[in-house]
Amino acid sequence: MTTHEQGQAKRSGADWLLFVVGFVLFSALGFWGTPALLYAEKPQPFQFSHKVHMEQVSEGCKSCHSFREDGSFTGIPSTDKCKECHSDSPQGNTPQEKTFVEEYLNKGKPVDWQVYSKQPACVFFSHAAHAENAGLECKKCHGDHGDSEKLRTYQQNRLTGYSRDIWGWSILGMGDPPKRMKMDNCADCHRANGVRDACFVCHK
Amino acid sequence: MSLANRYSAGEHRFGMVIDIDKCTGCGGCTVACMSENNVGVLYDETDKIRSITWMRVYQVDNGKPFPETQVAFFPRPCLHCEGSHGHHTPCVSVCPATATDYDPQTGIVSQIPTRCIGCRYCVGACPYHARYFNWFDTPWPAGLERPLNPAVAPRMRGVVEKCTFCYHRYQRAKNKAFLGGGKVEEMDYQTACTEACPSGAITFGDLKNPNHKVAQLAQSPECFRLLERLGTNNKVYYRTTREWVRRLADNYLKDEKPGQVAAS
Amino acid sequence: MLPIVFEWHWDVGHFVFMGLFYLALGIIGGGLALAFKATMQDLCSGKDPHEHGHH
Amino acid sequence: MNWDRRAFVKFAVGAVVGLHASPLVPKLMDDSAIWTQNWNWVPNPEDGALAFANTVNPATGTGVKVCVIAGRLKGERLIRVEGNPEHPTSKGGVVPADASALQNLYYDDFRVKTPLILDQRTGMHVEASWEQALDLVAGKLAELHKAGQAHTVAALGTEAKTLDGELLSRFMAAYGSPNTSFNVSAADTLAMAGWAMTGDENLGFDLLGANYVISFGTPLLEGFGSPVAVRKAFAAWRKDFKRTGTLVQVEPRASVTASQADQWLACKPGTEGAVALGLCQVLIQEGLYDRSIAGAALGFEDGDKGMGFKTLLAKNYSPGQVAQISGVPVETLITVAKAFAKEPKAVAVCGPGNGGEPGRLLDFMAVLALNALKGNLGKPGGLVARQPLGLKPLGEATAYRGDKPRLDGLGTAKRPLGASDHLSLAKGALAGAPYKVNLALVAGGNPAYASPQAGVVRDFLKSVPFVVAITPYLDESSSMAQVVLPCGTFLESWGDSLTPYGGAVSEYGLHKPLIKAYDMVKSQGDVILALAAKLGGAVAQALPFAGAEAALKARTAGLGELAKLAKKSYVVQEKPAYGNLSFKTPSGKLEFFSMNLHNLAVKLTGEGGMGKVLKAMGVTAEGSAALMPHYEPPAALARAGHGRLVLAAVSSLRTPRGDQPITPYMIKVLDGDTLANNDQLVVEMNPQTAHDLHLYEGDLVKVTSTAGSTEARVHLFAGAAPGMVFMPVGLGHYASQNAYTYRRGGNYNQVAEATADPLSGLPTWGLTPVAVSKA
Amino acid sequence: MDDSKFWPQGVTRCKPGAFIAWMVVCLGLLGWAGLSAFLCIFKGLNQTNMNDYFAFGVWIVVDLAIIALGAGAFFTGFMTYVLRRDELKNIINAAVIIGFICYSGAILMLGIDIGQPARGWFGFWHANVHSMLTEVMFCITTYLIVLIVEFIPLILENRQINKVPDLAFFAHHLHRIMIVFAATGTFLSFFHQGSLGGMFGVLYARPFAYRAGIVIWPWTFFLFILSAIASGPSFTTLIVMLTEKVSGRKLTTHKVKMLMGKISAYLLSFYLVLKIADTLYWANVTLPKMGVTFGDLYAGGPYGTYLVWLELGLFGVVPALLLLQRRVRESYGLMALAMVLNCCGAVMNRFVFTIQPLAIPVLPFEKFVGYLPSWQEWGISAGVIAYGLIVFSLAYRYLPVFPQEVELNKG
Repeated sequence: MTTHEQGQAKRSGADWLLFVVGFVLFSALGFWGTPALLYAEKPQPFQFSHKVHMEQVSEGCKSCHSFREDGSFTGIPSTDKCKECHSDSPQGNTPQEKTFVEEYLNKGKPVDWQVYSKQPACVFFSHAAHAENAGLECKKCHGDHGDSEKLRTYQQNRLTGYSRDIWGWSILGMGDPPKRMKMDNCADCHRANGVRDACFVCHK
Repeated sequence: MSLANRYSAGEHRFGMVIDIDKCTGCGGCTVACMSENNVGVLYDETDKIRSITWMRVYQVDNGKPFPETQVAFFPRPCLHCEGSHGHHTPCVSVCPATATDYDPQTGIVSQIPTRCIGCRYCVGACPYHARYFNWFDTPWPAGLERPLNPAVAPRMRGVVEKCTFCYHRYQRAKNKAFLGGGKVEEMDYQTACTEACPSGAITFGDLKNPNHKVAQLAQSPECFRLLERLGTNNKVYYRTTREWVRRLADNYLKDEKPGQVAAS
Repeated sequence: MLPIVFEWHWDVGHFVFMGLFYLALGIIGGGLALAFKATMQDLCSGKDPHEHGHH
Repeated sequence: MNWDRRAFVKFAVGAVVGLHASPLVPKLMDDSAIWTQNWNWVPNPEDGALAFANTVNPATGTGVKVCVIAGRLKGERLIRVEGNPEHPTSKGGVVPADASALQNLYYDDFRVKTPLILDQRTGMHVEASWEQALDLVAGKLAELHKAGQAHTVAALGTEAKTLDGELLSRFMAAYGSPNTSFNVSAADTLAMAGWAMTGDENLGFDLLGANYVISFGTPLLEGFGSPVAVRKAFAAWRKDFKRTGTLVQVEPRASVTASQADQWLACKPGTEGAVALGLCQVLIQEGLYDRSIAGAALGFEDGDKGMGFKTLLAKNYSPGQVAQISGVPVETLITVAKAFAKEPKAVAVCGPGNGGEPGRLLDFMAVLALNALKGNLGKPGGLVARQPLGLKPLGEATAYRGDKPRLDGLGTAKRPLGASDHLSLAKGALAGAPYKVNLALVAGGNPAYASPQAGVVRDFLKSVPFVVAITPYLDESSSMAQVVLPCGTFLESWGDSLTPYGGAVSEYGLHKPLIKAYDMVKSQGDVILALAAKLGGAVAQALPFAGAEAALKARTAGLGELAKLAKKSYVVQEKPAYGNLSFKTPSGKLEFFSMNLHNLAVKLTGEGGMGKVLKAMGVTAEGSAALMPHYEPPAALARAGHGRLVLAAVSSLRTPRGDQPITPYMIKVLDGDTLANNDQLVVEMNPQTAHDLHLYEGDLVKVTSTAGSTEARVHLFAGAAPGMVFMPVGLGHYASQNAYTYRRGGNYNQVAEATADPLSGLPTWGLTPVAVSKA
Repeated sequence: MDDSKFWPQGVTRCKPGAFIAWMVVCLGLLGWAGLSAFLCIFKGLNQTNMNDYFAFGVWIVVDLAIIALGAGAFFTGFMTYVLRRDELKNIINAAVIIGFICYSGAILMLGIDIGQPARGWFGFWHANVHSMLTEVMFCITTYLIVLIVEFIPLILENRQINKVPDLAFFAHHLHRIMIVFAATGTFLSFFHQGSLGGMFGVLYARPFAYRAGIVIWPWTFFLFILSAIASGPSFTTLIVMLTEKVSGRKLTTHKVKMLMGKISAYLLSFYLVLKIADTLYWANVTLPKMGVTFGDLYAGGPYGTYLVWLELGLFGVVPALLLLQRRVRESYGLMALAMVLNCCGAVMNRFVFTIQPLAIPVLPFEKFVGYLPSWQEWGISAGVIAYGLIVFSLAYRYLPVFPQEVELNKG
């Protein structure tokens, strides 16, 4: 065995270290870059305090996010709904309210909110089944959104157009609502509670 | 075998009875279905083997010369087979991606286009041609997207779709029941084709509920199912008094008579 | 494919099917790892790669 | 450690493995899959609150519920048309034209969204404001009026008795032109037959009450009256798997009606009337007829006017003779007649032909005679007279007061009876005698495509220097217009509809704007009224309404509050007005020999010239028979034979009737035996007939008549009568902006030849001699 | 340009110019496939002539056919490493490469065949374990990994690559445990060949395809395995023969080929006995229960009974009888002919099971529709063949595929 060959063989073992360096560096890059590059931040039209509103109403979330007679859920209230309390001049003195009243309420224009929990078209979610029939609290899935003082940053997946809340804030896709709202989360709760799990239960 | 025993355990088995002697082939059911379920129109719809019609009305004739010729119509939705042991429909068992399943509670065969990978194995497996592949992106020229029904998600190209017995209507009925505390009654959940049929040829309801009309009608000896002998054990019953129509509903050997052979 | 996926059921079908699948993957992975480990050993021991002769 | 190639390779491998150990790959895989689930070219309809609004589809007479969804961001839109189970006659259920109505409402490219004015230089329509467009039209009208040329303005409407029709008629009369024409329909023929024999112009068939129905050549299940309402009767005869009613169909093709009927009498083309007379004769010879009314009717027995109906039947329409004429076996005629007589609630039905043609008056009279002999006049399950609903007139009667003759010759000795029609108007105008048309106002319809012998009407419109079209659609007629004024479909405008053909109860349907799909679109009535206001003077005085809504309010004043009525959308009488018919005939009783017809002929020519007048009207029978129900062989048949086939229409609810544009969904549900691959029209032929012509399934042929020709693929259908060729209707739009319906198949109306029906003078286009040759 | 230092030790290859010209031809075909794939992926499968009646088209036929013919890899591997038939080591490399080509080609093709390629992984992630297709997907993917592992040492044995000690060691150690991979591969192949048959045999609502069976496996499951292992060795041998003819060099001894022929002969005979029994049972027992007769299904037109005679006779019994005879196997030409017939039989069988069950209407009132592939479909199919030619040509040129080559071409 020549020295040359010996040196080569020894060196081979040593520079596997470089492999490790490459591995660590790039997996870190992957962990950081995946959310940073994939998600765009989208501004809400103006700030909104759920907390302030909750203090004003008597029936909690349902005061504004109500059911229709046919059992369907209204979701984001219409500007008309806001009109039930807001008059054409601001009640408080925040600039947000001023914007709302002037730009939306008085013009009768709907507010194009970015909806954190918006599910895709193929999902059928029945608020009646969950909130009425099963008696779940809104918090169960929406967390303390109803007590928040301001709207947090809305992140939108550049590729899919989904809210970051769907995949979840953990880039590894872990966690439970409100931190994550994928199908598995629905299924976990359904199975834990013995709710049937055929496709059409939640899909349309 | 009694009607209810044909199917596996489970609260409901939604099904239909279609009276062929009442069907006039007007196409009202097909169009109502398309409008309800956001089935679009391609610019060339004469290519029938690539055209999507969840509720397809087949015209058949008795093959006799003038003036003994007669035509009849077989309206064909998805027949929501159950197959053997409770869920073995021709299509559900073959889907590799679980994009279709058999709901043990309602007996409805689902199809989830967003899960579908477009392998078309189920299309080949279904002898009724009830499953349709989206060969094209459906065009929605300006304005025509406005009548789309939000209760049904429009499909993209490259996936399979089919009749769902208007399952979203069941969902809506249940929503109402949840809020009102009642139950979903027979008339609360009716498919779009059933409602649309001007001659009332289609009856829809729960085959397991003896109070539902469909369960009563389906008991009639004049009722039969398409390709019953293959053992698809489906839930759409047809009815006719005409022997030649009945003979067209299944394959028979020369000396066999409809109604006298068992499912294999 | 994994027990965390919605379609997973703890039934015979999954047990047999996925069991065999993971077994196969395990064998392939194990084999590769074994070969890799032996390679590293040979490298560190400074053997001549061609002394095994032709296969 | 050297940074050489091998080191770099190891680093790179580490990097690749490291990147794969991060969530990047699975995340991108998942997201790209989700991306395919949300392609932005796949629409995602907005959810919202659902509500339903009632209305009536005037094209089908179906009472419908329209589903309106109110989205938070995008506002209201209509998403579905369903049947209205509360509507007393249609009772829920829809036909394709109803269920796909939204496609005509919402198809942007096909809709007229703003007034359009033709740019003479470019030959293209340019968008204009209402002011501009109305000024232009009103200016032109005022100019012609001033020049004494008011009568050279022609108006082509759709239905005379609707609000839109009445407004148009009043407008034209007040403006000073006699030339207003409307679509012809079988209702005109039935009214004439009733007028001739019982004195009732509003006869209907109590299908729902009947349990034995013989339908003579009319597509009872494919386009008769309100198709949904007819199906409700049909369904009642087949309720719960039991056959409680019998349907007998007389026609030369194994149509849907013929197949679903309990019995099909396959007759030779155009001989349905003879079959009816044959059945009459069996009733009489078997003594099974009603003696109290029919037996006592004027002209039943021989009398001073000559031979009576009884003798006529015995002489010319014995079962043997009728079997000879029609090809229906004697025994069949006898059994059917006996069954018809035996059933307590039996009715014979006549109606529009398969091509939508108004039917033949003599056939209708024969059917009326059969009902009379059956003794079902005014009885449940029989022939009934509808009671008027009490609509108020829009003002004092206005009629044309000038001295100019009508271009269609209506009311002259040439055409004493009859209703107006576009074809006669067009023919008259094209002949230029006695004058030409300077301005044509097409209101609501599409006569260039839909009128009988559409080619003639198209040529006529081409010859008119100034055409104004009031229409929702960019179709054949509006493409020829100098000014196009947008009006709404029934879903977005005020208007009304009347009892569908043959209805046993009086119906009134009202439609209101349910949605504002396009900002500038108005109700048709609004447009006419706005034009009237612009013109001022007598025209404005005759039409003193602020808009269509106000006019409707006046019209329905007797029916209750408009808002309530509009919400309900219909007024329908509960049940038919049973009891005998009015018999407001000159003799005060049923007349087999029609004194009304007799008197009219006498008035025009004096007793002596009557024969000549009748000859001119196409009646070949002599003596008293000429004014009694009798059989005249269709003129078209005389020219058939010698290698020529007889062209007839196939009607279907998958194709629209009349002016209604076919929708994309309707095109989609057409089978390969209507529209073949590559959008080719399909014609049906009996295999034997095709064989004789050396034609095979799928052959491309040219079907040529004196009126026009079209290419089609041959489909062999054993149920088609030999010697005939059957063509679907409602296809072949050639100038529409509708990408789904443009050049789909050929237009039956371009090939079918319209001839004047004996006695009624109405154009009829059910049978046409054609040459079929390989293309 | 001289690439001779990359050639295997002690052999010569054709001039670079000729090789490049050959590659250009193959790349041309690949370009056609590339264009077709682009159209199919970006415009959708409307570019094909498939439709709702022919849900599967020529692609699936080619897929099934090449997977069957690629079965030479696993069965030769099984014989070589597990059953220790050492003489087969002289052909095992070729078998592995052909297997690799067939499987990777099939998977590439399937990627285009599905309507939503970006969701292809759903079949794994959201697997429905009751579907035969799931089994196929899992097995062929896993087996492809095995084939890659089997192919890697051969690549590493390239004269230049082998100079790197890490890689040389790695190749050596992989070789040492090849029996493990071969056994795993055998297991996987066995199942997916079977599942491919099962895919059609389980279609109980398609009388033409449906077969009775045991437990969850219809008879086609076993028949497909047998027909694959009967034709696979023939196909491998044919490719070797073809390479010999093209290169003008002897690559293996005739004895090796004869052994392959013998394996084919016995397996094919065994297969045919079962296949004929199955066909008879199906025609006389299974079909009448469904109200259908054998004659109904071969009612004429393009799908007449001649297909049966071709598949089982000319492409079945004839090659079986030929290959069974030593005299035939001894003749280079006759053996090649018999092997060609044998491979045709496998392809034909796959065609008959893929296209014909879909072509024959089951509803009595359904119409018979025709299907001819579009140029895009032919393009992809041709592309897979071009891909195979390229890979095999490169492997032959640069890798020591045939251990006997140096010996046999001395002097």
